[in-house]
Amino acid sequence: MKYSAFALLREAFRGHRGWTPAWRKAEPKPHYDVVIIGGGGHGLATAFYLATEHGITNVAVLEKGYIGSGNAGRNTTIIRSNYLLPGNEPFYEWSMKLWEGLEQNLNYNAMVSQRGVLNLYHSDAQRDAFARRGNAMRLHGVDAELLHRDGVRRMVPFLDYDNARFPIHGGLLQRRGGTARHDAVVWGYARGADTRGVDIIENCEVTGLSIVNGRVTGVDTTRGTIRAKKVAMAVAGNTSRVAALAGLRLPIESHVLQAFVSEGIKPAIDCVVTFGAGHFYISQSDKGGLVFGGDIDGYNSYAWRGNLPIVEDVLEEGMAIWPGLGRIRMLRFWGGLMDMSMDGSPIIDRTPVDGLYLNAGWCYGGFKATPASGWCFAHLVARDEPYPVAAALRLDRFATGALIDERGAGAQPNLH
Amino acid sequence: MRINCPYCGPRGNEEFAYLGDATVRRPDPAAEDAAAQFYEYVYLRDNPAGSHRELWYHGGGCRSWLVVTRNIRTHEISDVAFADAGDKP
Amino acid sequence: MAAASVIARRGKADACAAAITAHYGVTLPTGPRRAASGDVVFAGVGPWRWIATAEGADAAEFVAQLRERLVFVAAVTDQSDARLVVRLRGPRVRDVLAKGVPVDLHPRAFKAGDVATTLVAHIGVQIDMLDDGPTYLIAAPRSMAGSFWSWLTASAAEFGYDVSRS
Amino acid sequence: MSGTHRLQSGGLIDRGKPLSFSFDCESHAGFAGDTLASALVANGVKLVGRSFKYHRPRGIFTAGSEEPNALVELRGGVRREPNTRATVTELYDGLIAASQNRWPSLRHDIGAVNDRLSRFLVAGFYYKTFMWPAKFWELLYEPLIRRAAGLGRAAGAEDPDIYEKAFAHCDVLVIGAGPAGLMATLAAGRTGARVILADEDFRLGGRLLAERCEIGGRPAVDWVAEIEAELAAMPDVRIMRRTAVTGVYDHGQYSAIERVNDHVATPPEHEPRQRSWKIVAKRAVLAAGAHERAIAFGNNDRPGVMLAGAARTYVNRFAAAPGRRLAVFTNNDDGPRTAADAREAGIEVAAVIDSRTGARVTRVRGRHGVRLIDVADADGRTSTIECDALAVSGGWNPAVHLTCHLGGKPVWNDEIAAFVPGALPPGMTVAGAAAGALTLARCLGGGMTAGVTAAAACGFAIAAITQPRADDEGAAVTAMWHVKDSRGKAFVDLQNDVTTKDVALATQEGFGSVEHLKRYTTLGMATDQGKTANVLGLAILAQASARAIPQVGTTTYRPPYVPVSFGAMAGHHRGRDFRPTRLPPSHAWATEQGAVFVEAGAWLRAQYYPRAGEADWLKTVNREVAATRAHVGVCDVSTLGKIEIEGANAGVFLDRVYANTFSTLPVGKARYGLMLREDGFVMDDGTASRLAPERFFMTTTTAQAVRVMQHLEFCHQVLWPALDVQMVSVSEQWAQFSIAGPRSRDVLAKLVDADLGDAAFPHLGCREVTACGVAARLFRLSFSGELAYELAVPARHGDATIRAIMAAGAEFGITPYGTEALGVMRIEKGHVAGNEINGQLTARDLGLGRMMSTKKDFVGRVMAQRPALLDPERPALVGFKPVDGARRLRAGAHFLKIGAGATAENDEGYMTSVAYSPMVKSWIGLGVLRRGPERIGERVRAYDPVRNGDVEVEVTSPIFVDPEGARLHG
Ligand SMILES: Cc1cc2nc3c(=O)[nH]c(=O)nc-3n(C[C@H](O)[C@H](O)[C@H](O)COP(=O)(O)OP(=O)(O)OC[C@H]3O[C@@H](n4cnc5c(N)ncnc54)[C@H](O)[C@@H]3O)c2cc1C
Ligand SMILES: NC(=O)c1ccc[n+]([C@@H]2O[C@H](COP(=O)([O-])OP(=O)(O)OC[C@H]3O[C@@H](n4cnc5c(N)ncnc54)[C@H](O)[C@@H]3O)[C@@H](O)[C@H]2O)c1
Ligand SMILES: Cc1cc2nc3c(=O)[nH]c(=O)nc-3n(C[C@H](O)[C@H](O)[C@H](O)COP(=O)(O)O)c2cc1C
Ligand SMILES: [Zn+2]
Repeated sequence: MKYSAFALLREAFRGHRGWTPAWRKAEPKPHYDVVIIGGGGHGLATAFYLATEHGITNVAVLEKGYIGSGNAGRNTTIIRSNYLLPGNEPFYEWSMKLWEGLEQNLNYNAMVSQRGVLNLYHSDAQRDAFARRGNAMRLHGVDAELLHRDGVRRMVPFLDYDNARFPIHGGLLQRRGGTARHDAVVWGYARGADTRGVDIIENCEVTGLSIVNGRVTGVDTTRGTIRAKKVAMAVAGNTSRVAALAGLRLPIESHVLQAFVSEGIKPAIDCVVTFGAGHFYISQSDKGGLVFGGDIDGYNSYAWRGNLPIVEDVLEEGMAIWPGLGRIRMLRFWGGLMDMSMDGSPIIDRTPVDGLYLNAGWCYGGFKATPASGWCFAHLVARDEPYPVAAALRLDRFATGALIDERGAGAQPNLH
Repeated sequence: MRINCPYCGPRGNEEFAYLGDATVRRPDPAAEDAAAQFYEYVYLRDNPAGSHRELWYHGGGCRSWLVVTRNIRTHEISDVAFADAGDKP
Repeated sequence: MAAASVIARRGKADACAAAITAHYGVTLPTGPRRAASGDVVFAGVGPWRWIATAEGADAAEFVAQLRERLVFVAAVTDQSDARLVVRLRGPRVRDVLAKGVPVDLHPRAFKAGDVATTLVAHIGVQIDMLDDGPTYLIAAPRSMAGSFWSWLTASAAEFGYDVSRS
Repeated sequence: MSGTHRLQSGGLIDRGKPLSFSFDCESHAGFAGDTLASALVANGVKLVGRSFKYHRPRGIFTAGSEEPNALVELRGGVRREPNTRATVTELYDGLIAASQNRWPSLRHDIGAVNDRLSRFLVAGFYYKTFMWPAKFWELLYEPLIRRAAGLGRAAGAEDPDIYEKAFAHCDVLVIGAGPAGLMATLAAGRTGARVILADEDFRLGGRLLAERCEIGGRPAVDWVAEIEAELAAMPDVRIMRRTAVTGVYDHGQYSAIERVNDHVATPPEHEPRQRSWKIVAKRAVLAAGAHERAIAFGNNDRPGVMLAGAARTYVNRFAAAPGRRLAVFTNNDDGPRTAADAREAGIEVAAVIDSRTGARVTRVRGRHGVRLIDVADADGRTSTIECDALAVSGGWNPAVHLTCHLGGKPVWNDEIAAFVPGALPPGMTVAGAAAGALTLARCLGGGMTAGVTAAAACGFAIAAITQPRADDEGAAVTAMWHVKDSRGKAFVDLQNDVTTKDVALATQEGFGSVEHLKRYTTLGMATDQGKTANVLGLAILAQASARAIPQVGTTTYRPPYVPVSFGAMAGHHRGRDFRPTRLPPSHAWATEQGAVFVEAGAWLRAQYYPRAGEADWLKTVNREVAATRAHVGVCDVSTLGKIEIEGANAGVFLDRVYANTFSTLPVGKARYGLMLREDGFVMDDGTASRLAPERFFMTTTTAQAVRVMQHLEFCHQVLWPALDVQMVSVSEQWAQFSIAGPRSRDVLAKLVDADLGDAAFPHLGCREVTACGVAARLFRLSFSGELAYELAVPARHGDATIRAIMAAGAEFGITPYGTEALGVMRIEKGHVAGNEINGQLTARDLGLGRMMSTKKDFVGRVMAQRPALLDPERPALVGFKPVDGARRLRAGAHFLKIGAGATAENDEGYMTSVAYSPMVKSWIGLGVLRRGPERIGERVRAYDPVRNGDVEVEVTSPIFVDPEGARLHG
């Protein structure tokens, strides 16, 4: 059923009896052309584009909990394409382009809001590093503006310009960046894929991979064995565990990242701001909560929750740039599991096992990638060759040295 | 999280820096397949969802590198030992 | 105050302890404790690592003598200028320190003679408990003296405090 | 007498201390001991706020921190505090509060039109619309939605109050000071254990303050006073009032917020407003009580509808009557008790509607306050009852929150029709109502046992204690969630305006997982986190989807237990105290000189030293460079990381951590060293000097000092523990000054006692000297390319030494220079620094490939040989000069071939550092360019669109000044 203002109006007068489930509660079939493991944004987008771009609809998305129960449902919703390196930038820009038409494409309002992403800089060296990045973006045809202090002040006058430990010198602004409603992205893709015949199977955990003669033939799940010609992993924080089912070791560690939301307040900040002398980012949701976060906790974890030091750090940093937050209260915080790769960039590639594909290494930045990740992964799975903008996101780059290390932090996941 | 440093006693994890997997061993650079071995050493991780031996540095305290055995699912710590096991000559 | 870091050489921990006992008449602590003989104090700050201090001594002389006495058994490095040292005393000292010191300073947990190296207000410090006054010594890095002082005075303001130099 | 609804007698208020306050500009009176909510109740104020979505009139619903409705803007101006619960706000004289989310006034709120439009504004309506035309989201729809967002308004200015953090340690932490918590504290305290008792209320006693019950034959509040006195006398028991435990973390860590001065208009001088506690406890006893829950029926959100327990609290504790004629709607034994308490206080009871008899309330009437209720009985007979308040009890939910913060899941208990704690955090036990023991005697007994057990687990011998006598009150409950024949909206979540219909619709649309339900309807996502709503919501979901409640389960409980201010969590660490500032030894002197300072990591360094008449910083820096190159300059370089490395294997160790060789370095010499990460990229550079056969002195860059020290300790303790190496940071010990320029030797000759001739002290020499009378170290090192020295003195002499250097240098025209001039001179010499050592470049990229020894192992050696890192197409370091000498260069520009389009494919590298060189008389730059070293002499574009720059540059050698190094020798 098509969503529209008209449909809403009609249903309002019929007591909303006509609405049907956004996606079916599908039962697993014995065999699929493609099984996608992971009902997060990436897995569902992959299914959607397999159906819409490649005509492959005999597809199941297997999700161990409820769809969106992973990082898709717990991120700070920032979307942007302000990357530095040629291996990343075209990919994220493709994602941004897909965001820009997403809602019409999905017939679902995901509240994509291009309110601007402003990265503050606090020193000349940082300004130059941001200029390097901004220039790289411009070379890719992406919007980027370098603001001086005054420009920043006009946008966000309430930050601390006079008494800060690390004074604000300026910022790198991507106006097309912004936020999107995370859950709606999941539900929108799920509905879109479901409408086109994809089975979305919740509460179905993959517990084994059947591999015969180096080729994947199916998966074992908590709801039985399912055969498949191809199996595509998009399980984010659980990547190492699922890959281990195929005997693979990966350049990935699972780390916890916490996110925070404040009590709802009247509009106070209308863009996304990040602090450059620490690790803090903040925006305001359309409901009024300030959504903010900081660094990862910094140790391996599968616990879906973090610890107090980062909580304190994040709130200290918030106060440091925005002293008016003193009397605003945080309401809730939670953790997600980051699939931190060793160079901080993602992997969309085949694996040494035939028919088994890998989509992982999203670190704390994969929400913005959701559309392009789905698009490129679908292309890879359908055609067995990478989509051009994702061609650098290879698994063998760690062995060859063709790393994509935006931060220059080296092979230490907790520093990316 | 609190890590019971064998020298300092229990301290909050904010005093420590984390490095990662303590089970990997720096390979012999002279080995014939040193490149492959170093690739594994530097990049590949088991990343298990259970017991994990890992390196922490007590930079905010006694400056010891420690091997902490910790359950990655529950964060329960079962053992902490100096990485440098003893004053061996 | 003269101060030096003393690190036993590999395999020489016992010899180092023996030399210190011989020359200074103290038993070198193996953990985070201090041992004093007259004005000379050895405070454990890490495995096989101590900070030796001497109240009122000439830094260069103290360090040179220490190095000579511990030659081949320990590395001795002058730290006399590396630290700001404050001495805190008074009935509310523990309440002041609780505002930044993460270590349990309750008399059952931290006694006269105990030492801790830790972070206070993001600053690495060494805390020694001298007596049940209670009196504490806190050494903070010289370059961060201003920030440390800012934290200390802010934390003590509620109770009121006096400052004196020594 | 204060207030129309104040009872004549009773209550735990201090009638001797009247207070005045205002709500929405209207003044009222209350007493010490009141909360804002109780004072409003006592004044007959029913309408206190508007709901989030529909702007429905709302009143006071609870008497605790679980309040969903009575949120106000407290105080004003820079202290304005939105969304403050009136129910936990202690009344003080002069308190000012205002209602929120309404315009133009609370009574007449335009937003209330949403209530009329509610049939369109159902759960998730916005996902289904606002999509066309695409551009209109940001332009029109979103601004409209955002305007409606949120409840209160932030102050919008810096918070003037101070905040603190503090640590506490104990054997046993008791959370909650009701009967269970008090007994637990007493039992543990008597054993001699260190106990902390924390309660978010300003008065100990928990529900005992709210009920008319007896303990040991006396009024319970007297018993509380007695226990309180005994606890206060125990030296190792600490009672923390106004302190909410907000989170549980790994290994016995708890966070708590103490509202030190929220009960006064402004905090006394030097006192914080709030204090954030980090409590480390070996054991914890959770005695947090239980929250009463609502029942869904028509217009159950009207002002005057209140939880029954809260009604008793207002009557018994605060002597405030929720109404003159009270009706009670209940599914458990609390109903009759509420009626009895009301009657005892002289309040008329209109009816007790007990669902266990089949009776139910189907609708409340009266927009701004209850006027009538429609009631149906088991046989379907309906009647209308006149009343001005309705107390509702849907049963009690144990406050399981803190048991869940480490991942524990509560389990369903049929007997009390509620979730009780499941798996507990290590070290925690639960007692009293929080454990599902909803009656008094059981709370006392459970608390006592928990206290004894916890202390015993910490090694304390059990002390004599007996359980005081008390009666278990009736607590029978028969679950009843939703009055199906309700008329009007039946609310589940009051603050977020989630109705039973929304729950049904979400189920119909497939959002039937309890977590999906929450996210689709926003149930339980408001400031109260659904404390009174969640269980009701999931029970209705269970009914709607024909499942049992345990099958549905709860959503995840997350910290904080109650919302926590940014200020409290930041404590002292805000403004300039956000992070420590490091000052080099010459700071005071540089300040006197009028230096301009710059942040360099944690350090504040002199950037340049302007003189009167200099138009801009560039003039100043040019002067500093020119003077240094012509005469002599001095710069404080104490910020470098400095490490002393000693031991029989110190040389071998350095060979392994540096790419080049150090074991062969003679005593008295220094060498430039390059350090790689194990992945083969450059990590840091610096120098190491051999002070003695077994003693080296290493310097690192300022930025990497901490990381390098950690890395060296790793290499030693983890990789090669057998080596005899001892190392220690001496960064703080030494003040170090670079004295550079042709006259530097002359200056030093006046200060040090050594022979500085080239033969005795050649380039890269190092030795111990006496300078200005103190033992010092002198290094002949040059970052500037000039004849130059670094003089190190113990830091206490740093200030005197810089003054002595300046005095000695006066006759040679000595000029202090800052980090800018330092940068200019190193760029002129092509020395790499932080901008080049950016973690993305290899030694080969930086033209330092030959420093990588082939004769030994070192960290990074193997991985540096990966094929992609040996690719000759990789950008490599070269210098750049504008073709038009007047043009300015900027770091961060990218290189394009002349004539090539500005596209990513044509991107050939980037500029890393630039400076204006007074020597070259133009801007110069360093950067990495594809095959750079092969292209010297070629012209390329330095393209910088973010700063509107596009400069044609010539590729040059990275060394601009004195490529032969002649100046090094003076
Ligand atoms: C706190 C936080 C903040 C973040 N902020 C941002 C941000 O602002 N911007 C941004 O771009 N990115 C952000 N991210 C990162 C982003 O959320 C993730 O990178 C991205 O969502 C990952 O892709 P996904 O949506 O497919 O993953 P997920 O949603 O985690 O999907 C993986 C799914 O796989 C399922 N699964 C796992 N194992 C199995 C199995 N064996 N069988 C079946 N199913 C399985 C999981 O249950 C899960 O639902 C943030 C992440 C977190 C946690
Ligand atoms: N009849 C019934 O149905 C019924 C139901 C529930 C409770 N009760 C009665 O209520 C009482 C329950 O006793 P109890 O001791 O278990 O609980 P309590 O409700 O008396 O006390 C709990 C205390 O914990 C505090 N608290 C809660 N969470 C906190 C936190 N995170 N941090 C700090 N403080 C926190 C509260 O402020 C409160 O003072 C008994 O008297 C019982 O008879 C009766
Ligand atoms: C962008 C965003 C906004 C959120 N806003 C709220 C909110 O207003 N109220 C709330 O209770 N939780 C909010 N949450 C947090 C969720 O309740 C939940 O904690 C999070 O999705 C993680 O799931 P979990 O806590 O169930 O594990 C928000 C989460 C996100 C990602
Ligand atoms: Zn330690």
